[in-house]
Amino acid sequence: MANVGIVVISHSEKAAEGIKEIVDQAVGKVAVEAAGGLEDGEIGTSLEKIQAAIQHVHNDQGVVMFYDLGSAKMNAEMAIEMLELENVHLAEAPVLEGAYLAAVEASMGKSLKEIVKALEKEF
Amino acid sequence: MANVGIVVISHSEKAAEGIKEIVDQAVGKVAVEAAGGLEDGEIGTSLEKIQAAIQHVHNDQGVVMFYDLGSAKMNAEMAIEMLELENVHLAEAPVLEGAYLAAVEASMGKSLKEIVKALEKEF
Amino acid sequence: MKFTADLAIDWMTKANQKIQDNKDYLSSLDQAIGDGDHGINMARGFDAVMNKLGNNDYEQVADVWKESAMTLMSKVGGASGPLFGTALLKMSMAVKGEAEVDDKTFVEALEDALAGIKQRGKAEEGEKTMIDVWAPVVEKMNEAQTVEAGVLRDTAESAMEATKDIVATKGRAAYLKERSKGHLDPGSVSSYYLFAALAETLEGEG
Amino acid sequence: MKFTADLAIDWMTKANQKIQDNKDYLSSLDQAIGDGDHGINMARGFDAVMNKLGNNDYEQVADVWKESAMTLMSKVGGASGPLFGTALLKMSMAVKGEAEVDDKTFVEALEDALAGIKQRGKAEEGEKTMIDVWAPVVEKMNEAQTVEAGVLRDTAESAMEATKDIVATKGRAAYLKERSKGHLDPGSVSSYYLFAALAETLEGEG
Ligand SMILES: Nc1ncnc2c1ncn2[C@@H]1O[C@H](COP(=O)(O)OP(=O)(O)O)[C@@H](O)[C@H]1O
Ligand SMILES: Nc1ncnc2c1ncn2[C@@H]1O[C@H](COP(=O)(O)OP(=O)(O)O)[C@@H](O)[C@H]1O
Ligand SMILES: [Mg+2]
Ligand SMILES: [Mg+2]
Ligand SMILES: [Mg+2]
Ligand SMILES: [Mg+2]
Repeated sequence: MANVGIVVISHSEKAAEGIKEIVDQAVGKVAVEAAGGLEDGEIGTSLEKIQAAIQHVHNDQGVVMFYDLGSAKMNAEMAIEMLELENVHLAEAPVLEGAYLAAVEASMGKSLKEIVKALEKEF
Repeated sequence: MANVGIVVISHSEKAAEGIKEIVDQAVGKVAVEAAGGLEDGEIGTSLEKIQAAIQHVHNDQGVVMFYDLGSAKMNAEMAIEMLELENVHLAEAPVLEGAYLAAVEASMGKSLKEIVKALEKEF
Repeated sequence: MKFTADLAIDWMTKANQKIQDNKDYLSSLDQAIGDGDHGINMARGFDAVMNKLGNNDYEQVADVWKESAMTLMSKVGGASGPLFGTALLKMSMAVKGEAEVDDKTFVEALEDALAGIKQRGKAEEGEKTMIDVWAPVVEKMNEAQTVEAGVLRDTAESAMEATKDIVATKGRAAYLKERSKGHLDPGSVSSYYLFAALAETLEGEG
Repeated sequence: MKFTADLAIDWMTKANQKIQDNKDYLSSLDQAIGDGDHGINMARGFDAVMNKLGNNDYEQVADVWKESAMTLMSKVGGASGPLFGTALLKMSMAVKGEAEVDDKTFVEALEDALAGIKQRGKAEEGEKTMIDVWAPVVEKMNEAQTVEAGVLRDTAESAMEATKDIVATKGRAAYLKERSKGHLDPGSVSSYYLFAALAETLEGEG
């Protein structure tokens, strides 16, 4: 059984990839995908990148997503609506710290619900 | 009169630079310096990089610093102690979201004290 | 009013023109209270819309709006992308299946667009966002149950100007709190261009 | 005990040997409850220490420890860097000016080191960190007011083994909560190597 997947959305491609790097180094057995910046690497968020990231890590256990600033949230919500997937949760937690915590929880085989609860408790 | 400077410490060079990128794009008139990763770009934090970043943005108005995970905090504190500079504050706030908020406040000419207060209120 | 797919394209074309002409102005407004990319975002988005619309045929108004909506959503890159995208998508859903949209349906479409923006942005009137232009425009059109070019332009313009006095509580400008006062909201200015372009399209028809 | 700069270098040399030999083991321990880099971190740090110590002359114990401390601080890259760095720095301050360190001063230095680690890590005993090795060792030495190789090694070893049963509340392992139980704390194992190396150095002298 796979673990809950993680999507990191940031206005910066580098920031999203860097956060993935930190999580990957520390936590195994969890799929983390970065969706940072616009298609050309400029600052902003890209609906396509977010959708692709969700699809990349999605599995039966679900996906928990993190975003950095307000406008990323709108694109994240839209991506979720459009994909019409079950079990995709957009977390209200700091993007780096939240993704790290969620990844550790996911690596322990925790369910999406348990991870969301842990995030709400911590942040 | 210069504005309060900002240092972003992360275990990942990319993450620190990406956060700087986001802040720089949105906020002018504020010096932001990234101190991410080890000297060779590996995951971790480097005392030298942190010290250099502080010195780079330090001015009369002071510096507010952000870190990502626990062990970065120890290196950050050590860097501050060693440099023996006035007005350097290590913030307990999410690294990306905190740095963004602090930069906006700094760009309005807010003092270090006011910025610290704003951070405490928000996070 | 008999609003057709051709008029819908004409509207987008005229909106694009205004946005490209005022790209730097929009960015400078965003520089003051946001991150300075609103002109770039809108210009990139509408450029992509024109590209799409120029390379396809459209039978229905709904198709033009849906294509424009999807393109803005995916190309703008900032908050205004999902917001204008949602607005046009809601409008396209409201007029689906109709070859010619009448005043009543057009007004309904605008109402849905406003509701969509509010829901997407989790914002209300008075927060210094584009809602402060969309809301009064929709209200005026709703009262009259007709989309009249002059009223449209005037309402949008004065609503846009009124955003200057508002303190932002949503979007990036909210970080500035009191200091956001005294500046126009960039998204409200581009919303004004959208409505001014629509007025021109309707006048060209009239 | 007459602990000299040469013995201090011998200690670091032996500690380095153990850490290089057990680099993969230390990382595997960290893999289970941390981020898997403890062996890499410690090996990189001690490699740099050996480099420094090999290229300079030292008159005083304090100088050896200070150089080692600064090098670990700047080269380790993980939590253990500032922690072991602080420990050695405090020790160097405690023996400053003395060409030969006696038991009493050595014990005082260890006490200062423990205090430094606690303060730097904002941690206490029982949180599944290296403190769980340092604290009992310091306590034992303090009771005896002498640094005896056998006692040192045995105390460090059993304290290290006891970290298996603790639930982590500090450091990365704290994220695992209950699941951190059943695993040795990596920093406690490297602390054991440090004390085991010191025991060997003292035995070589005895
Ligand atoms: N939550 C929101 N609800 C409604 N409109 C919003 C919201 N956030 C931002 N806006 C609008 O979007 C505009 C900014 O767009 P843009 O600069 O393209 O995005 P970003 O802020 O992501 O850079 C603002 O001027 C405002 O009119
Ligand atoms: N706050 C703390 N106080 C004391 N010791 C700590 C603390 N945090 C971590 N440690 C010690 O550091 C060790 C981990 O070191 P290392 O893997 O090099 O650092 P990191 O966790 O940054 O990757 C832990 O096993 C523990 O003994
Ligand atoms: Mg903007
Ligand atoms: Mg933007
Ligand atoms: Mg580690
Ligand atoms: Mg590490």
